[in-house]
Amino acid sequence: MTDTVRRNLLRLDQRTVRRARALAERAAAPVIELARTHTTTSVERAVLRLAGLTGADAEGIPWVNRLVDAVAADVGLGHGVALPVWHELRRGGHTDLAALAQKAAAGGVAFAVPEGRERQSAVTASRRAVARGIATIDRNRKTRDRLLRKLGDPPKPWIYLIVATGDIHEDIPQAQAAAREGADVIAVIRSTGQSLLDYVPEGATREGFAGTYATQENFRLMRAALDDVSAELGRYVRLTNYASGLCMPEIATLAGLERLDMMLNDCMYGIIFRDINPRRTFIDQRFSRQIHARAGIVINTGEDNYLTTADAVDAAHTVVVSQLLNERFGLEAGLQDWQLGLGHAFEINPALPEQFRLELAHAQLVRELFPNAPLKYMPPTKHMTGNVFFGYLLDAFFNLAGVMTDQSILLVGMMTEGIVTPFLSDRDLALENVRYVRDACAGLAEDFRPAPDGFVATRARQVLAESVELLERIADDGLFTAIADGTFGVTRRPADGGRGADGVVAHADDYLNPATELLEATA
Amino acid sequence: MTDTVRRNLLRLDQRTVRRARALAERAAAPVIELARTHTTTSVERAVLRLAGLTGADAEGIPWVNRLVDAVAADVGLGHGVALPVWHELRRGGHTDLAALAQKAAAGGVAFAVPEGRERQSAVTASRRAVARGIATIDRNRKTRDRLLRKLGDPPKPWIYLIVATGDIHEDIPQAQAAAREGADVIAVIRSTGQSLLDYVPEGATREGFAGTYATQENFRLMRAALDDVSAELGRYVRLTNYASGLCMPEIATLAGLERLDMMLNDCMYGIIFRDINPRRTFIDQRFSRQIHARAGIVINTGEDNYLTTADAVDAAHTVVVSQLLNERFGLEAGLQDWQLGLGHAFEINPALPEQFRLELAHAQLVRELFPNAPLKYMPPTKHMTGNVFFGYLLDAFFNLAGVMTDQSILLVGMMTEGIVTPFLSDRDLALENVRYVRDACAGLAEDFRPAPDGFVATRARQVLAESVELLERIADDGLFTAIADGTFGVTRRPADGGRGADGVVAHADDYLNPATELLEATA
Amino acid sequence: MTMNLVRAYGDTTGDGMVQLSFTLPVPAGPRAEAAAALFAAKMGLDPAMVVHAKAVGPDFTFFVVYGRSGVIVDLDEVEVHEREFPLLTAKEINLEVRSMLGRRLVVVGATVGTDAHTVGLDAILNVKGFAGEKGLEYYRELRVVNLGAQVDPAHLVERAVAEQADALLVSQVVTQRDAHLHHVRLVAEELAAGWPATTPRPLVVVGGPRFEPRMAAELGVDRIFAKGTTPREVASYLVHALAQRRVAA
Amino acid sequence: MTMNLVRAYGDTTGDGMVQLSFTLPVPAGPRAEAAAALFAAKMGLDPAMVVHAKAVGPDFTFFVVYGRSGVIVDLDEVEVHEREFPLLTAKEINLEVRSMLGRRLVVVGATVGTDAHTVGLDAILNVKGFAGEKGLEYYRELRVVNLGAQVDPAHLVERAVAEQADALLVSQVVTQRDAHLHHVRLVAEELAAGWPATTPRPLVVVGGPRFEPRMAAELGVDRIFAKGTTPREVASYLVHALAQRRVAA
Ligand code: B12
Ligand code: B12
Ligand SMILES: Cc1ncc(COP(=O)(O)O)c(C=O)c1O
Ligand SMILES: Cc1ncc(COP(=O)(O)O)c(C=O)c1O
Repeated sequence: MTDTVRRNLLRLDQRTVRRARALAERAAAPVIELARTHTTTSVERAVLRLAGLTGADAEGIPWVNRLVDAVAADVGLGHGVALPVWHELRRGGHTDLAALAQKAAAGGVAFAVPEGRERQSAVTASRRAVARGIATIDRNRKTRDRLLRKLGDPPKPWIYLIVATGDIHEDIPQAQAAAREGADVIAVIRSTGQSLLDYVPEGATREGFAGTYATQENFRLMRAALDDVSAELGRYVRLTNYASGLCMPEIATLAGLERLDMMLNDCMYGIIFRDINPRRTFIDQRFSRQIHARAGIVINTGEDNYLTTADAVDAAHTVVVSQLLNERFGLEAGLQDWQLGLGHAFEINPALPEQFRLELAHAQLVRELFPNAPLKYMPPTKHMTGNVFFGYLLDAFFNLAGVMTDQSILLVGMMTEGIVTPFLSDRDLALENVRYVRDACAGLAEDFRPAPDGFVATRARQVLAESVELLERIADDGLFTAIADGTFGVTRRPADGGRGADGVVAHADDYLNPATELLEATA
Repeated sequence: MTDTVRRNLLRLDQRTVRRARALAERAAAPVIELARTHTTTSVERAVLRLAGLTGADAEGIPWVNRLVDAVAADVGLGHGVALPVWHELRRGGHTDLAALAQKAAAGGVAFAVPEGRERQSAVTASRRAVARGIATIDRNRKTRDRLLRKLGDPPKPWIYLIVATGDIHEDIPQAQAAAREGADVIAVIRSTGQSLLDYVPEGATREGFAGTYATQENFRLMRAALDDVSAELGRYVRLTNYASGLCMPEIATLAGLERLDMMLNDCMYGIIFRDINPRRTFIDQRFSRQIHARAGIVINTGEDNYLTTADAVDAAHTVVVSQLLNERFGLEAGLQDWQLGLGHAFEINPALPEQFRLELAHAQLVRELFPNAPLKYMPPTKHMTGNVFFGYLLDAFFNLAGVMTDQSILLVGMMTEGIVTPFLSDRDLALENVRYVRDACAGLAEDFRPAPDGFVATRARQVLAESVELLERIADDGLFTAIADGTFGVTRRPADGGRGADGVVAHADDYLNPATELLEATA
Repeated sequence: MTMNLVRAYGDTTGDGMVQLSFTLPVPAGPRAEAAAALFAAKMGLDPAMVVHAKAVGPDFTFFVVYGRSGVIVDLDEVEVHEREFPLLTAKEINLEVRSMLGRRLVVVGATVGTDAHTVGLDAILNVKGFAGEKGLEYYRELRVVNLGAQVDPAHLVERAVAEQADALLVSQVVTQRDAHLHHVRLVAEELAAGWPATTPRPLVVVGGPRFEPRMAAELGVDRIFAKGTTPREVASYLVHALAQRRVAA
Repeated sequence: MTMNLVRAYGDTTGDGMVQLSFTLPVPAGPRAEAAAALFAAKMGLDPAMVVHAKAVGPDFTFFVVYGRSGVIVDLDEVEVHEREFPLLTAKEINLEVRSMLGRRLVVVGATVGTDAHTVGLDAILNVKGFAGEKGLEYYRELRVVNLGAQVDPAHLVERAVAEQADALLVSQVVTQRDAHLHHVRLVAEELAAGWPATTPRPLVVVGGPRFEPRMAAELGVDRIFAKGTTPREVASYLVHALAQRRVAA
């Protein structure tokens, strides 16, 4: 696929494109300022995780939660946990963080915010502790690079498959089978409800609903299983999970610590689809992206979801706007273009005349707007009926659109979408589908030349124009207002509604976050 | 679909195209000469059918067979049946042809070839009788034209569906259901074995194997049923059957008499796939095409079949060669371009890299070589496995190739191909498949612009070059030699092997065929 | 065969042909194919043609089977869940509510438990509605409180008490491991526990694409609506069911 | 459950999930869907989810059903038609024939009756062969007479007599209305009637994609080969079966 051919089929006006980016930057600026000046319970817990605190109490509540709650109760979170915790660690002569957390949970500790030289000691100690976590992340990144060199990185589009049994021990053989059949990326879907848990469960789990809990141990088990199968296949198989929900920063951290390769991570998904407090999400996403940047993890944004609640034609421009915002937030947090797996989807009603060409127009537009991003293209879900035969066909046209517009990551559609969580055989059939389309139409993109003023190019330009218009409004009225108005996914989310708002804390003047410091120092 | 866009994508060298046609003409010439100077039992029976002879004896052998056999026994067929029959009709004072046939079958008649004035009377009488049949054909053609004007002719590609229950009374509701679901053409598949019967069965039949017998009554019943449904739908639904096998001329005649609209009718299919004697077939096909020409029937040729026994890539040029021959034979017999439904097929192994683009190259080549022919495009059969899901997908890509290369008649593929004769639901699903592809990709042909020296155009030019090469050989060595060598469908058929050779007779000097005379007079 | 006995139809009346696909945890090979044929035979297919067998990894095989099923369904035996109430117009519904209650009817809706799907619930509740019909919010005499998704059953009941709800509308879309049944049972339990004995209990109306309407009693709810439900059906039902209750009381 | 009892596998061990599709001659609507659910229940699906229902004309409805099948297959119970003879190389086969018969083994092949499919027969007989293996013509010690398609069973037997055939190879591809079984029975009958009592009867070997190898005895033939047969299997079988006969004689 020659890039020169692929990247300028639509003759987009580059001035309009630049204007769209400038507007996105303007719209994002106040939100970034908010994220720089606030912390959340989950960000603070993530700091403790980087410092190596693991495990949970008898009820399954992680020690990081216990410890952060104890600190918050005593001195609030405005200073960050690092200062009071490392101060106490030294002062109280606790053997380690775990011992401290246990004692604190039992009510046996009174935290204080150190000052002067004591502060300096706490700063140094916490930095050293957190640096160890970051060193692990760095090591993992190197390991990944080494494995990619050794085993080889599959060509794009990467085939992305989901496993979702709810049981890590069923997930593992299914993931391995999927990899053997050709999957390049395995995503372990999370149990319904996890995103609203304000803690990350512990250990290997077998009881998820329609998905498996994201835990450090599950991450480790699955990554190890995929390392085995990667070696067997001579091809590095990537692992994905969800840095999303109330624990976004912590899960990002665990992903870095366990060498996950990609993470679902959106600046607005939690707000719109999980009713999480907007401020909480914007603060959390910034920290999580700093981790992802460091870990060399590719993020996947969630614009595809908008088209499940909004109409895919009417709302096409909201996808583009959100992508530009995700791009801006991502770059600011230190991500590189190659890490921005912006999401979009094939969700136009198949009964609409020229549906496929409209999809081509949208997909090609995104491709040309973000030429260096590993775009993640999502298959039809909303218009999948119980007709599994037709569903299989629709998935094929999704695959075809993906191949014709040079998408980078193809999430493989399942014919049982809308019926059950995917069967083992669904995945196998789905891969047969992708393989056929990819191989039989390998070079078809070369023959795809929409006329400069034809249907496809005109539609793409229209969507771009609508995007600029919307961005103008957002830059003027503010992103929070736009979200409250139901701009994305026709779902209204007021700035101070939603879950987890109480976990948001403004930085005190002496706020310290050794992780952010380290991450920003080298970004 | 703008024709200018569609017709010159491959930049074929028009000199090469003209050379290919000239070679086909040269190769066909001696075969046409053979057909002009010989008759067959079936041609003679067709003459009697035009003159109105119907019915069968107690064993089900039609009176036309009885009468022709009796004539042949007494005076041979070199003079044609018309002279001895109408001579005897007058001389013997038989009430009508049926009475004569019965008597002759009972051995009570001695035929003679009239001469002088008696000959003249027989000529006149036979012409008058046959003219009545031709008048019926003419009336039917007018009726069709009227219905097309009144009800409307569906846009191309026409959706072509098969019914094949073996029972005309099951076929009828299935055909009507198919029409309601969007079929533009209904083909009633014939029972296995009928093509080798040297007579046309009589009456409504319910006992076919994997197809229903072609009989005049079945034709009538189905055409009437489709007229009903055409009126109901406000769209003329065409009916197709097979003018193929040992009774090709008679079935063509019955098709004209019962207002069928299209007929499978190939110059070589019977030779290659039914082991019918080559001379017999070439003589029969000429007469049958003269009838089709008169009746305004579109013929469908059978090149698709070659690709079930030969490899679709290696043998692509044999399809083109055969199409050029079918075109030549057809035009010589009086058919117009719009009646030449040349056949081809989507039969490349789906596991082959770039399979779909190869199919596009072949389909577009045929489209550009025969811009005014209503090309009939056949779906995959050979590579349909029992995996009905994958089969459904492959059929979708066939439909897509059809839409992208502007094919005229799409035979709709069935996911159960290779398993069972189509279920009612298969047909319904198949139509859903076509409808999606046709509507969702309606204008996609506009975006399909193979590069002048790209993969698609290069492949098309290569196939054309191979075709010319093969035609040169055939023009030099003779078509019979080529057939004997296994050129078509890798099946060897020597010129004097095969069934039905004994039904071939050279014209005597006084040979008379009033039907041919009338047909050629007005052609 | 009387007119009411039917068999599956492939391409001929009475042929009984069906298509089946499944996976067995058996490595591909002749043994697996024979096992598949036996499996299909045990499902009553005779003959059973295993027309496709494909290894899915080293331990599983996927099959497609065609065959003739002996099953005969007596259409007279088929229980159809017919609508037990008349479909009313918006006007009629508003009138009924006013004359029956003398106040607005209060509806509290939520997707409960871990389920985050709101599109179905919103289709019933929001003004925008579904399939061309306006949602319940559009009805002047209905007061709609939409709590959104992932609502704790206990919280739903609390709010229902506070709002003095006449009806709870519970949506459930995720069905894996019977999550929907589980969540609905929780609502029924919370209601039993949390609703004041002094006031009549609200109607509990459940909806979602994979529910079986006949299971209402078993789940301890008043009515279940499945795939394709329209708001007017729900409103008509509410009016009907409340009227029935008054008659009964 | 012992290791040898298996259920269908959807996405969890033991879930029993299968996919089913069929058409009922019932007009679309709630009654049809209920009939489909009952149909599936009678096939043993519990629960049975009718996930798709589509009118096919006014009188029929097509359904897709997912559900849990109770069927358990005991792998020990599964009868596998194992190859009863060793696979030999071409060299071994030629040697065997020469030492056993002292002459070439004569094979007469045809597709009989109305069936015109020759690709399968040719795959076995022609030098070109199948799946990378050369066909029987390639074997020096085999003499192959390929009569082609649509051969009348009586004619086949006549030719077999004339050629002093050691084996008849009969291909049947069309199976609609059991045409293949019918034609094979005709061959068996013609052979019984037409073969001279004085010479030993040739082996009758039948092949085609939809045959059930276990039916050989029932059809009165010696061996049936199904989909995917390769020429070497057939040649090995011929040598094996003729050797067995000699032992028996
Ligand atoms: C849109 C959608 C989403 C959106 C939801 C956005 C939102 N705000 O609702 C997003 C993208 C967020 C999403 C996420 C997930 N989804 Co989802 N999603 C869908 C999808 C594509 C469409 C559902 C829909 O909107 N249908 C349209 C509405 C109008 O139909 P309906 O819900 O049936 O409602 C009608 C009737 O049922 C009834 N009704 C419904 N509720 C009520 C209530 C009452 C009181 C009444 C009277 C009637 C009624 O009336 C409605 C109108 O007729 C389906 C697949 C599909 N094609 O169906 C999957 C699907 C429902 N999702 C699924 C899953 C598993 C998930 C996830 C859990 C995946 C994961 N682990 O990440 C997540 C997490 C969600 C969670 N925690 O629950 C599965 C559920 C599988 C199962 N049966 O168990 C499905 C079936 C997809 C699949 N895998 O096949 N999803
Ligand atoms: C090629 C083909 C044709 C060609 C045949 C050309 C020829 N010279 O053979 C043409 C186009 C002429 C044709 C015509 C028809 N066909 Co056809 N055809 C096919 C097709 C596409 C492929 C068959 C094939 O070649 N397979 C490849 C060979 C290698 O496989 P095989 O036959 O299974 O053979 C292997 C084994 O079975 C075994 N074997 C086979 N024979 C023997 C014999 C012996 C002795 C042994 C040991 C082993 C053996 O070994 C072989 C190698 O492994 C199939 C669909 C499909 N995809 O299968 C339909 C199919 C077979 N045809 C079908 C039909 C109905 C017809 C027609 C009757 C349709 C009509 N009414 O017009 C006609 C008429 C034919 C007639 N009178 O019989 C149906 C049969 C339905 C059924 N099961 O009853 C099929 C299944 C298509 C469908 N509708 O789904 N056909
Ligand atoms: C960005 C993002 N996060 C998370 C999810 C999954 O939802 P949950 O938060 O329930 O894990 C999705 C949906 O696929 C998503 O796109
Ligand atoms: C030209 C032609 N004639 C006839 C047939 C059908 O075969 P039969 O001769 O058995 O009717 C075909 C095959 O589809 C064909 O292409």
